[in-house]
Amino acid sequence: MPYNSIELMICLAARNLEDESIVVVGTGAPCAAAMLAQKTSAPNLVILFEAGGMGPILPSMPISVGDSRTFYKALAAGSMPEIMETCQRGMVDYTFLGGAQIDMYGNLNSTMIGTDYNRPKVRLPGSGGANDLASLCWRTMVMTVQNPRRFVEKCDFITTPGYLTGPGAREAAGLPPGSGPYKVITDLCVIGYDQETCRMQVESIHPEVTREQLVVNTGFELLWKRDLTVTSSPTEEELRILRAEVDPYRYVISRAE
Amino acid sequence: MPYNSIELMICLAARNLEDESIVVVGTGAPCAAAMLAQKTSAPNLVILFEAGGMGPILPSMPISVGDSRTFYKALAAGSMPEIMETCQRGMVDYTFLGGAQIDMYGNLNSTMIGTDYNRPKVRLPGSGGANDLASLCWRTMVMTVQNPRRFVEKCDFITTPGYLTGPGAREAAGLPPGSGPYKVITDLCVIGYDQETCRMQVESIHPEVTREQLVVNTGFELLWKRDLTVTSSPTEEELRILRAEVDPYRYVISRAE
Amino acid sequence: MQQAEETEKGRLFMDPDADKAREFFRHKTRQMRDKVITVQKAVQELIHDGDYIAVGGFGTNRIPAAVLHEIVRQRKKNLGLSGHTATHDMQILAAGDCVDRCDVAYVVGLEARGLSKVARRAYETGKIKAVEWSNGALAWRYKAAAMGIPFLPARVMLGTDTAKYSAMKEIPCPYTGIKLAALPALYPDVGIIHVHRADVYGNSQIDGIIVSDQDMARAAKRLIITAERLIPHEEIRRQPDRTVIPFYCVDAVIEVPYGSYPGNMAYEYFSDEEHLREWLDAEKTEAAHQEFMDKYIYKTKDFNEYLELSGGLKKMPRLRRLELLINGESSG
Amino acid sequence: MQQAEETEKGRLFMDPDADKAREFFRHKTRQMRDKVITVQKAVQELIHDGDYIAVGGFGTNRIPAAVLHEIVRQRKKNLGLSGHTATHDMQILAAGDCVDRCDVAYVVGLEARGLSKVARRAYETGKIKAVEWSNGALAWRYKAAAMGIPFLPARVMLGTDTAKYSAMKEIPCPYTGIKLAALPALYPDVGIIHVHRADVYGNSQIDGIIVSDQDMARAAKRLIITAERLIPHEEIRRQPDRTVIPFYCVDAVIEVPYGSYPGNMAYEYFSDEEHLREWLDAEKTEAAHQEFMDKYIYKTKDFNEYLELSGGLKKMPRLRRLELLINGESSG
Repeated sequence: MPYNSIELMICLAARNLEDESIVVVGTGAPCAAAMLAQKTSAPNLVILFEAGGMGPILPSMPISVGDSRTFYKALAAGSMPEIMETCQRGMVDYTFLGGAQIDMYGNLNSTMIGTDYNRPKVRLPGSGGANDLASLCWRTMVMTVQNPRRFVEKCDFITTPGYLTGPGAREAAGLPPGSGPYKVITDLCVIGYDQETCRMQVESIHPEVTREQLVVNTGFELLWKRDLTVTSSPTEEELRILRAEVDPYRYVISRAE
Repeated sequence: MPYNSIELMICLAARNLEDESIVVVGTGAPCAAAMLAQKTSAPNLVILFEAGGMGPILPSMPISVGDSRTFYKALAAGSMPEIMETCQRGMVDYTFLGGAQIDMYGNLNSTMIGTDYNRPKVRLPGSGGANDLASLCWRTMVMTVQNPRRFVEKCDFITTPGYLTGPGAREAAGLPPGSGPYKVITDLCVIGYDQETCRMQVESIHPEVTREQLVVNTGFELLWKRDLTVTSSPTEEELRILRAEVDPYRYVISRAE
Repeated sequence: MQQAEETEKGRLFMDPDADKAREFFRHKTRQMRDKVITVQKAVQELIHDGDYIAVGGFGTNRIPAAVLHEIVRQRKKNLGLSGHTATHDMQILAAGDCVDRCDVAYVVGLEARGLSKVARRAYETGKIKAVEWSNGALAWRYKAAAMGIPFLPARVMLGTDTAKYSAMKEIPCPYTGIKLAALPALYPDVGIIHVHRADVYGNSQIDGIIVSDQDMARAAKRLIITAERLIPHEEIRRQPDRTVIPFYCVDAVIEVPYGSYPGNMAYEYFSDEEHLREWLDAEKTEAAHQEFMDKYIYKTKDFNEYLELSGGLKKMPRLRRLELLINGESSG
Repeated sequence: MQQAEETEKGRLFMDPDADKAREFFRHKTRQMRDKVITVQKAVQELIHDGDYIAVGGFGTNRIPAAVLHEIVRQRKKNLGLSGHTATHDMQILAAGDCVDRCDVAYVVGLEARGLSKVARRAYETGKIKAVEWSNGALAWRYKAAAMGIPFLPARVMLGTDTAKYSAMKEIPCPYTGIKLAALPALYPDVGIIHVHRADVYGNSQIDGIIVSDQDMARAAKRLIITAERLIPHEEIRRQPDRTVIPFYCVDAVIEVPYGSYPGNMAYEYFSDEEHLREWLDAEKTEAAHQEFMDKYIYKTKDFNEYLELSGGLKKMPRLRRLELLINGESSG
């Protein structure tokens, strides 16, 4: 069955969410991935939203992280500190983030493009909850299209911590040990992190994508996993559920670049 | 109209509560004083209880600081941190405390009698909320019978801060500036604090009580206000309301020693 | 290095001194009086040029839109803003050129809807001075203030440029030795919160998520409450565990039905995505934006006129059906 | 001087290390499974000799009495206790000689009702090692743990012997320089809380004041919930803003009607002052106390038998009338 790049990323992201775990998501593709996971391999996944929604039965895709869908028939409707503190306490397994730039250590920029903080070329929204979630959740996943403007040697601004400058840097900065970047799911490949160097390491390449494409679309040197595989495509079942139940109005899955 | 010493203390305490102020009280006489104040000179006094009750319409005297009377038809039913933080923020004007011992700086002991902490002669309940309230509320009042066992040169244990060792000591310890002991209302007199020395200073002596009685019943040297007065007795109206409306079952007012 | 970083650090717009705040709160009235006034008077009397304000809700959800409009209408200037998920609220205030400094956690974006060109320009030109934080950090800064302590420790921002361009300091834990972020208490001059129900004294109830409003209400030195509906005082006392904000935090109460429009109000009405799109589109040219602002804010007398212009009582039932998932309406 | 004071300081019974706690919580199950078991099994499986426990409610209000009795009945030993307004709960545990160490804020007293001789003796003989705190301090120690940080600053205990005989450290504020109490996070091994309603997964609702249970539930590594009544899961989802404790904090759920007896349960039944008086009186001699404990706890099979012995279904409606202020019953 044919699929577009957003559909592919959502299906791959969903597979990375273990059942009986807790995830904090934003709106859009990450939320679609969490919803798809609930309807496939992780029926008991608990979804939290940073504004306070906990374990809703999502009737449709939320538009805002704080809209009423995020706590529709929820287990609890709390507060932002409640969610952030649940993360800080060590109860939250996953989060999904995005950003305008990402470097090889998984550091993210969503603050500004340019070199002068006081006169940014482009002002972006800032951390929002991203810095908090990447600091506090056990495993941070990123879903993003892959191109040299996004995958950069050095972020113009490190809004949100990945592995910072490499091994030991998170712990040295005071961030909770054992937390950190986990996967980057792009339109070209699935990336993990090399344990020794904390650098991005390609784990599987999507069907019909070449290594050269990855190199060209990445502004830093990628590491390659020894047993590099071809990403297994979305199943018909995954695509059917995604299209029919998760995003019937195609708000998210129509946005493929 | 005749009255006993508890009735007298409650009436005097009630007069010290300004209208449109906020007070945290415990059960017993302090609560009776706050209720009497609401029915006389301070109809808009807001009563808080440390377990979370805020602004109840008290149907009768609570037995516990956390029983359901403390939030009967209340403005809010919150939590203990909520109450303590309201005090810490500077929103609470008064609190009432008691204790087994009090010294001339208004320090209170409700922890133990004896000299060896690990083998106390008498183990008492401990701070409860007393230390918190005396640290954080603007004005601390104490209601107690006056005798040499209670009014001591040195507390066996300072559970709850008065002025500690005297001028500047609270601030040096880190306690909020401007907070501290305000009045001690006993069965013999009303005591304030001398601004310069932070020591107890008698303000008015109850009718038919002599200075000698005060001296004999106090284990330290009392200061005397220059314009020392005779305490004005409870009015008939105060006593009527106290007996008929505040404590009709005489739970508190029957306990005069 | 430490020194070098210091020079890049942003400044603390508000004093985290808990003792000074205590002095203020000591004299804040505890009078349980009728605080109902108009939006116009509340903004006139309680918000002054130069004040630092905090907005409740979450960007396009449960926002005090009427007060935000009135701030623009009265052309308030040089406001400081807590940019705690400031989305449509930031967009409104930027359109009115009301803000000159901001503690940023999230600004200029409207989540999935896109970015506000007008808000961005205000930052890109340096018109608004920014200091960086995160949503969690600002939430905890309110909480520290609500708790009456000058800072709260947390484990966020550490190691990033977000910290470098914030005014945050690091401290070691006295028990475990780990490095912690010390987040300074944030006491806004004025808080503005839209709630589901309030009595005339300001005792307020919120349904669903509270975001950070329980803390911000307590942290703010002055507090304006707008409510979907006023309810009798007795109703508050019937369910005291529903009171999120007690009256003594509150300085003004205004009944503003549809007061979060075009934002979402849980259990009441969904966001008006059409109107939000119209607003974003109007930002494409200065002329269009001016016209838009004239039409909807400067030339309207009050929020009710704005509601009429944007669909009025005809549109509201549709947003209500969307919110309540009636007739299979979807949220798009 | 500082050194001298150090030697007098009490010890930290529990590790405030947030990283170690995170490791524990990382592996705590998130499975939303039916957690309903018996009180007997819950105590057997979740509370071990030597554990440090925390009790919800407020001494004689909304206390998990059935679990406390079962701890005594199973003769658990060497428990640590958070003495956060531990009144009747302390009295029960002291009667069973279950506790050997205690973070004290309020113990041995039953508020206006008087002092428990048995509990006092346990402290006076040194059988229970005490470390001093205040109610606020213990509340904030739970809160620090719930927040996932190793300490919280506060402005209490400073300058007193309460601090001297605590394990609290002082720190300077990095912003204002003032001296603050740093209260170490308290992560109990087991929390025990009685609530109004819970579903089989542990999602719990409480009516009225929460005391410190929202924080303690999150701080505790294992959590036992007793509930006046179990409700369908759908009921929880009908009003999500009423959920005080989410299921993933909870390890066991037991329906125990009248579970706070002889304590007060707001909106359900008032405290049984007669029985509490009987208990205090029984403490006057060792023989009487032994007889009392035999009758009510050691020779009863479970909490229901205790309820029967103390008046059973005949007494409960009277306590309910007292609670609801029906027929002019007064609370005495």
